[in-house]
Amino acid sequence: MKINFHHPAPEKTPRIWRSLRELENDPEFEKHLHTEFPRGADVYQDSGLSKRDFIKLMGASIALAGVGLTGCRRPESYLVPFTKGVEFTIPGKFLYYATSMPARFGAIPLVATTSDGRPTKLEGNPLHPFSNGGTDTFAQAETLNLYDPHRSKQITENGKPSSREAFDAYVASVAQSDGSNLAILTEPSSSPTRARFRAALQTKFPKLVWAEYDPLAPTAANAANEASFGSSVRLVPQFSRADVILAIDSDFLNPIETGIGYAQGFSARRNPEQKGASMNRLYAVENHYTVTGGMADHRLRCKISETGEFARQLGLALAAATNNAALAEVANAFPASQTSIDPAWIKECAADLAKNAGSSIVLAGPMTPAPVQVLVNAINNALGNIGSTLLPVKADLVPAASIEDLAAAIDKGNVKTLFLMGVNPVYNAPANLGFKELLSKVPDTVHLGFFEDETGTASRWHVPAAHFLESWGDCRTFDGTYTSVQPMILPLWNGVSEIEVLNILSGATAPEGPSLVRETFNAIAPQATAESWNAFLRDGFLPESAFQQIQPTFNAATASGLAKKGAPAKADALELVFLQSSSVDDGRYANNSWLLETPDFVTKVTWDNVLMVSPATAVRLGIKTNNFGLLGDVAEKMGNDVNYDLIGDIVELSDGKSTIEAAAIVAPGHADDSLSIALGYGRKGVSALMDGVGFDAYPLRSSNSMRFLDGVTIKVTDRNYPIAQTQEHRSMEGRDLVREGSLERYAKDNAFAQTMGMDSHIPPNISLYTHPELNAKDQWGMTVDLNTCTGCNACVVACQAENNVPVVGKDQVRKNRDMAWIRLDRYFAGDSSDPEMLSHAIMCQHCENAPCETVCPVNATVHSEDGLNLMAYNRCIGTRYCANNCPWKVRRFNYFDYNQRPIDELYWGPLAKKGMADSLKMSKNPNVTVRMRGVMEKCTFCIQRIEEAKISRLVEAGPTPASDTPIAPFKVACQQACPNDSIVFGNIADPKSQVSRMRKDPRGYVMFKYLNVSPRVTYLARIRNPNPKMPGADLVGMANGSGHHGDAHGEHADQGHVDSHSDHHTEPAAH
Amino acid sequence: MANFFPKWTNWLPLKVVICAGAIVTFLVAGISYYFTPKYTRVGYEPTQPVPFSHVIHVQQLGMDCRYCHSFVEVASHSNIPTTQTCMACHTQIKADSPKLAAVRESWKTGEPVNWVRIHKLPDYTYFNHAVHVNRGVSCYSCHGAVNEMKVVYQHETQSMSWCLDCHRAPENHLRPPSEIYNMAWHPPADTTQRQIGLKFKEEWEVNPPVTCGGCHR
Amino acid sequence: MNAVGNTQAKIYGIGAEFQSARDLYHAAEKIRDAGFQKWDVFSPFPIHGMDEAMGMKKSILGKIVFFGGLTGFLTAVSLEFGTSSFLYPLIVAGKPTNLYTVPAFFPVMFELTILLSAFTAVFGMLILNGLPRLNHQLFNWDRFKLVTEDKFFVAIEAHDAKFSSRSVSDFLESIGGTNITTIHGD
Amino acid sequence: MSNASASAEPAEQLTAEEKQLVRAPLVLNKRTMGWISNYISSIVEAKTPIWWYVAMAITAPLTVMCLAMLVYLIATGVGVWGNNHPVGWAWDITNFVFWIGIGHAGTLISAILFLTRQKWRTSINRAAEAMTLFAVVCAGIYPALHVGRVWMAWFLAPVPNANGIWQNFRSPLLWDVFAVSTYFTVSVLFWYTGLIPDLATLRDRCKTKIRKFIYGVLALGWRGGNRQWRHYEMAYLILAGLSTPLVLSVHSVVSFDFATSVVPGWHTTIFPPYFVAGAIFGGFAMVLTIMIPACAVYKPLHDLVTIDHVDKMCKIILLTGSIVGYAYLMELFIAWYGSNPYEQAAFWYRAFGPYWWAYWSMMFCNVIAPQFFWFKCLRTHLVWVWIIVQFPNAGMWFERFVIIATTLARDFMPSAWGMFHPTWVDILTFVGTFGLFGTLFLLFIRFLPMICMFEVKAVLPEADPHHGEAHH
Repeated sequence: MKINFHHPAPEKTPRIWRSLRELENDPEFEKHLHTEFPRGADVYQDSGLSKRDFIKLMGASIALAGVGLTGCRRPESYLVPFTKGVEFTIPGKFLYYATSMPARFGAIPLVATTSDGRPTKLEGNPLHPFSNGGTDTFAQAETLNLYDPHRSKQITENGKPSSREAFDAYVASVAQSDGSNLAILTEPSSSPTRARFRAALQTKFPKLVWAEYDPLAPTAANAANEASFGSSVRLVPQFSRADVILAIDSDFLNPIETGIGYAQGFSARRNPEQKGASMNRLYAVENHYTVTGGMADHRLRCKISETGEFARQLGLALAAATNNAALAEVANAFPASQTSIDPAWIKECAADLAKNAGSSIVLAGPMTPAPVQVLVNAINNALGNIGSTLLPVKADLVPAASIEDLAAAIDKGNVKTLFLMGVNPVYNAPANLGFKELLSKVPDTVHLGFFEDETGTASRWHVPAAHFLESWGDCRTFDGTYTSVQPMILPLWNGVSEIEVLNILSGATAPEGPSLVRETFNAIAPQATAESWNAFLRDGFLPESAFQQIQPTFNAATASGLAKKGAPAKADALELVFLQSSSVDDGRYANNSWLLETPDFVTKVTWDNVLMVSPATAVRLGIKTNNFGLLGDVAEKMGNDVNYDLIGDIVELSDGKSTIEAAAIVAPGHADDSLSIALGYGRKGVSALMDGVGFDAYPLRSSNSMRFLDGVTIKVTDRNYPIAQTQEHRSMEGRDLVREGSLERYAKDNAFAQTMGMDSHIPPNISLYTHPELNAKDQWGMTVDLNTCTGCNACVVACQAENNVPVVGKDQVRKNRDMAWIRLDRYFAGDSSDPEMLSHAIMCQHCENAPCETVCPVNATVHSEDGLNLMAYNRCIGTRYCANNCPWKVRRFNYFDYNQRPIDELYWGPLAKKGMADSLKMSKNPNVTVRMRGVMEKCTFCIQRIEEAKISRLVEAGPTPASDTPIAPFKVACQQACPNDSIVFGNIADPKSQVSRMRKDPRGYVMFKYLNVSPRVTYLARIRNPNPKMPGADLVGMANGSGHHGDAHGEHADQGHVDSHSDHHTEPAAH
Repeated sequence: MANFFPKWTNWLPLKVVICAGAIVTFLVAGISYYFTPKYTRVGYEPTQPVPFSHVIHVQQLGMDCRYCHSFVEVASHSNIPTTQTCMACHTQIKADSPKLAAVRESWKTGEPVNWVRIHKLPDYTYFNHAVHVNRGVSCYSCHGAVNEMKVVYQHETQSMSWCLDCHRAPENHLRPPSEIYNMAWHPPADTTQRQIGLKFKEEWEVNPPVTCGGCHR
Repeated sequence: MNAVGNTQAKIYGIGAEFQSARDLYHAAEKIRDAGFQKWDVFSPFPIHGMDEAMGMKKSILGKIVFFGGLTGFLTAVSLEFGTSSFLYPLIVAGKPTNLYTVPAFFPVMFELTILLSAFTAVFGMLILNGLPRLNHQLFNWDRFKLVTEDKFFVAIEAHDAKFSSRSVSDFLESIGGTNITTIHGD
Repeated sequence: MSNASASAEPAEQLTAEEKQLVRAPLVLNKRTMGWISNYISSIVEAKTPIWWYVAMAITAPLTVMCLAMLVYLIATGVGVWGNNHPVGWAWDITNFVFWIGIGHAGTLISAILFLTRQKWRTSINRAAEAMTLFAVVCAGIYPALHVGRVWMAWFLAPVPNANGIWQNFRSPLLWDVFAVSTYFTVSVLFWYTGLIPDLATLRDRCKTKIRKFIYGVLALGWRGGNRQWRHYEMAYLILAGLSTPLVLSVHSVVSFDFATSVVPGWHTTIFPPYFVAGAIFGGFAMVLTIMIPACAVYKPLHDLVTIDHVDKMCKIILLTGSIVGYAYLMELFIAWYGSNPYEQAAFWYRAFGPYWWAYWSMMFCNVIAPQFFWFKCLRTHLVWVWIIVQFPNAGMWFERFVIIATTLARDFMPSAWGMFHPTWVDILTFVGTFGLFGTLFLLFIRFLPMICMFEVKAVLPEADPHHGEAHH
């Protein structure tokens, strides 16, 4: 029986870039289009990719054109082959290219996964010398940035659509001029090609003002290094050689602050079992909890305004201990102030550093004021760390004008033409400059940006910027390794890269993609050949191109000159500290919903920034961050820690001139009389997604208060603000979830973690029946080393990118419906004013006797022979029983059609717009099902990667025995993203695999052992290395107690079940 | 007064039961047949933009499947040939045939030919061609005798239970590696498909997945 | 003697009315003793001990229901073990499908046993009673309507070997029946 | 000799000593069989009273609202309810267990009291069984529609399919599917079987053709012959025998949803008996909630549903309420005695956690309030009884909420703890189910005999074939 169908021919030009509604010529949609893209909307319809060659890369993809053909029984779809074959491209197979992401601290070396011409996933480049293959959250989220449907798509002039030709003509006309009134404001960059253009332009236009600005740039660190060691000196830390590390206001373990590769070697030294070296010790001095503070063995809560005084006292102590006159000079130059810092802390810390002189590192944060940084340099110098643990290198920093210099030039009327490239000063320039007004004094402004943002709308020209995945470029990593940036896709929306603009500005006629970079490469590479160029692109970097190591001398005179400028801490004043946001950086990721929904490391707040305040200060100021009502108050009186469903008080902060509003949250471990707020939020009028998200702190930030503002006044209003937190409870409640102990305890009994809490006295699990054998050759398992996991979120975003995890929006997060497959639980243990912080990566544990499987009525979740807890979405009917029965609560239910409906129309039912933006469809991993509403989902151990690996093995084996061919090594997404290699995945049936070795580690334990569910995820207990002489050393590593309960929250916990077990804790060996 | 209900109503319940039984049987049978892929998919033979005949190309000219479906051995997807592939021959042979107008048009404009898709698994099902053809499963097993199809149509149901039939008993389909693309292959006279299949299954350790994760991710 | 129904039609039997359960009970005893076979007593409610009074055995419904229940039980066993052991064995929560795990399969067996038993009981009862039967000769007798209210009746059918119109009506009268009526069909 | 005089005599002939042995009559005021038929049928036959329309005007819109909420739910997603992670089940399953619990009294009264020859059941079993069915209808809405993909719910049915995949018979949820559907089916059969003779009464009384047709068809041609009664009684006995373990099993299976899980606070062996006792408790409370107003409207029904009935039901409520209270205390004791910290914490949070108010509402309603029934004066005063039984009604809802939502809100991982808040859709759906229940019950009162006439007749003294004769 054959049935003939005569489908109408498909449209001649498949309009990939339109949604289905548009195909139907829905007037609603047309209207929506116009409101969403107020400028140039009419042009947008022509500027879709159909015009571009890119469509040819969409080979073998399926253009569904079933709309309106309801008469057919079977909706027809088309197979669209290439017209001409494309080199390397095999439909349905991934291609991997090395590239890198330019970043504030240099670059993140990457390997981009492209699927049928679309980059869908970014991974770290494991070959790169200054990277171990890890990535950070921002790099993981860049694929979404690339496909962001809100990106600007149209060149505009005075708000009206213009064309690339007109813009090029304009730039060419500027290039023809003498450039006497020309200024360029751009971000600091490590790109040698850009430096080349800059040099060329400055030669061409001698009066050119080249200014660089980035709100979070390490300007202070550069200034301090210059004062200490001379110009363009950079210190590259060698954590593998450091026994003691002191971080002052520095979150160096957080890759978004310091970059991938910076903290390399640290995690290896955390292993208590390492051969030939002792475990390192980390001291942290900070005002709010950072991931570094969470990892620290000793943490001092300290106002940022008092870190200078801390460094001064430490410097004096160390100057005495090391007899270093230079340090004494610098420390004495720093103005003293009264603080309440515990002198014992400084004394013992100094003693430990002095004892480990030459094998210690003292670090300050990139934004820490320069006088403090210079003091830190002096301390390192006195300890003999320079050259041993801190390698000085000669970087290629070329001083540029600051934004203040530019502002002064504009004010004087010296600037008539201003190119703003990749910057958004109208939003984020220091408030004292009044940049928006300044900009109106410049007749010709050109804005090159990702969005038609605050600066874009205020400029004459706005030009869409090309994403780094769309453009040619280069950069240097922190150590100077020359690293390539190559495009994965043609610009989706006619984006232009910065070097292309500079190229035209320098007088060249047409941009010549790779040749611009090739020219720089030829200059840098010792013997530049076609082969070395190809190797550069293939590997992503130029070998041995790091900066030269030098041996600078410490210049005590200039250093103390800078140290003199240090600001003494104001007594009894409130300080406001400006933080880099873990989600939006300085605001540039404000439209990235993956990042907005990624919880902050510490507060676990999504979709907002909040003002963090210590518990004691909150009480003093009358800030209440839990307004759960009368019923909650009673529960609180009964001993509950009612910190759920957060509704924070809105407070008004003022420096006397400007006032901002922010919602406050009580942050355990925060320094008293100090307030912290992340930058980059509170943007309005740029895109629908950004509106109403968080609070803008820039109005209080000025040129002399880039890190903190001392002396701020606060007023608590009677208004409330709902805050969306992914984790509502902060205490472990005395449960043995995250297990930790001190190095001393570990030395006594290295398997102490296996007999903690309930595990100390549960009887052996005896089964009534024999479990069915899991008989596959490969048995998958995972270990998570809690000793090196910092909680940096890279795995969370990597999982989201790899597994098409949907974003649900603030309202849904508040309703506890976030969809993350891997979450980082953060617990505070101990007194809430100064607790210990623990991070716990939780994903599906793939229990061999999974409780979720037995309760599913339709067999939608069953076990595979290789030990995976499978989830068949197409079988799931959504009873949610499995999630209820999961002890880890890792199963996530699609309460709405998060993929198909806009997050602000979830409740509209069928009236909501249906369908995903076409560009977002391109960002999806084609190997993972996009889940519909009403189904359960969860971590699958990246089954798509497992299956691909198994299939590749069989393809390779062909007609030979399968077992003769091994499975090629592969990593799961979270493992691959982890900058500290804390997550290890592999075959536990192979005794030689890394995961097998890790599982046998005496620190290894499985959670909820008494349930006998046999999880496939093993956690390696956290080991702390306290200095026994330090104040509070007896509390370090005691989160689960050792005869003592560090987790003191909740009376019932103390009086009830926990204490009854405490005897077991003290003598685990008795069992 | 007489009975309210006439006498014939006494037989009514029995008749109702019999009719209801018949209707239910008919409905169940009808639904289970007409809602299965066997009816809705098998035999689907849409008109293609180019009247390409596998009979001419495979049967008469003896071309190998892999000449056009060139990546079937390496990729999950068995690619449809590019216009370039068609034009490799058809610039010389039948260069002016009106049947090939669409191909020439595509070659000229660069717009690809839109072939109507026949075999379509749901989005949540991940089928991999490479692993099947490399491990002894012929094109024939899933696509039927394409070499005899003037116009391609769907030959097998390709439903989940159909997949499982083979995954549970691959011996019914395994072939010598040299015969994968031979649509007309039959087991040699002195043996049966099953014997051959069992031999290969054991030799190559063919153990196809039958749990969800094999196909659903 | 009254006659109801179509007097041209065949006689169904002769009915008599009684005023109380006690009267009916004793009348039944007498009819039984007189050796009639095809007869019945009618009452608004089941009368305790009437089965003995009429000389009837226990209903066989119970035995039928046993087989109905057994069918349900076997259906469940084959459904559960057939699907999870033979048709598509899957590894679920590390639990085998064998004798040790029967408890997990028990609830469905139980429920299907009950379900099929209940169906058998109700439909078996209807079939044994010849219901539904909307048309019946007795309904031709208007007074018979009171049987669902508070009156009691006896009817001896014409099929009975000992039936003869004269003697039966006399007999019924002799045991206390009133309103003795010959009932014809439609 | 007329019936009326015959029935009056025997008691008067007894000696004083024998009089003490005679039980209080089940039907007061020496009502005759004819009166019973007349009065109960008249409720169905008479003109529809005004109050019925008034009541219907309240319940029918509520029913429509319930349906509208369900349409919105299906069209939009389960997210319109307040369910979340970790509280995957909340009001949906709470209301399901609540309604299914109410649905237990009917079959229980019919079946267990029938088997134990408690003749006083006859005047309440019909209404109680109807209540069972309507409650199960309300209950069935929730498990059927709480699933994420309702249109795929047929996956629960073991039918051969092109995917070749079957159900997981180990899942308590699948047991639920079988148990609840079996329970509903058997309850319908039981109820309808009991209705047949009464439908025949209505058939024989009614005047209009439509009614003659409808009741005629429904009565299936019942003639009341002893040869029919013989099988009928056997069938009824068997159904009662089947329903008794069934009714116990259904709530046990419902409790397995929780008891077989690993969640602390759910993983408890006490659940099956405790759920069954709770169901009887709540079910009887609901029977009284409905029957007292119904008898107030139809005053002569007091002769059938006597104060003695109310008294007996109050005693059962007192007993089962105390069993439930015992279970609450035993849970706490075992949690402490078992010294599993997760269990201990779960129960601590129930009582003193953020949902403390639900727990203590439950405690007061289910354990304290029924203790008033120790006093006979309260047991026999209809107004007081009606007021007091409202507490078990509410308390049983709180019990299910406490067990389901508050347990899930705080289980193993403090990091995953979260609160549940009902949405307007949750609330309106729940209120709507009361409308549905009320509508169905009003229709039942209006069109079907609310008291089982033939059984009441059978317990009259004159129904005894040896009535008025010397004792054997």
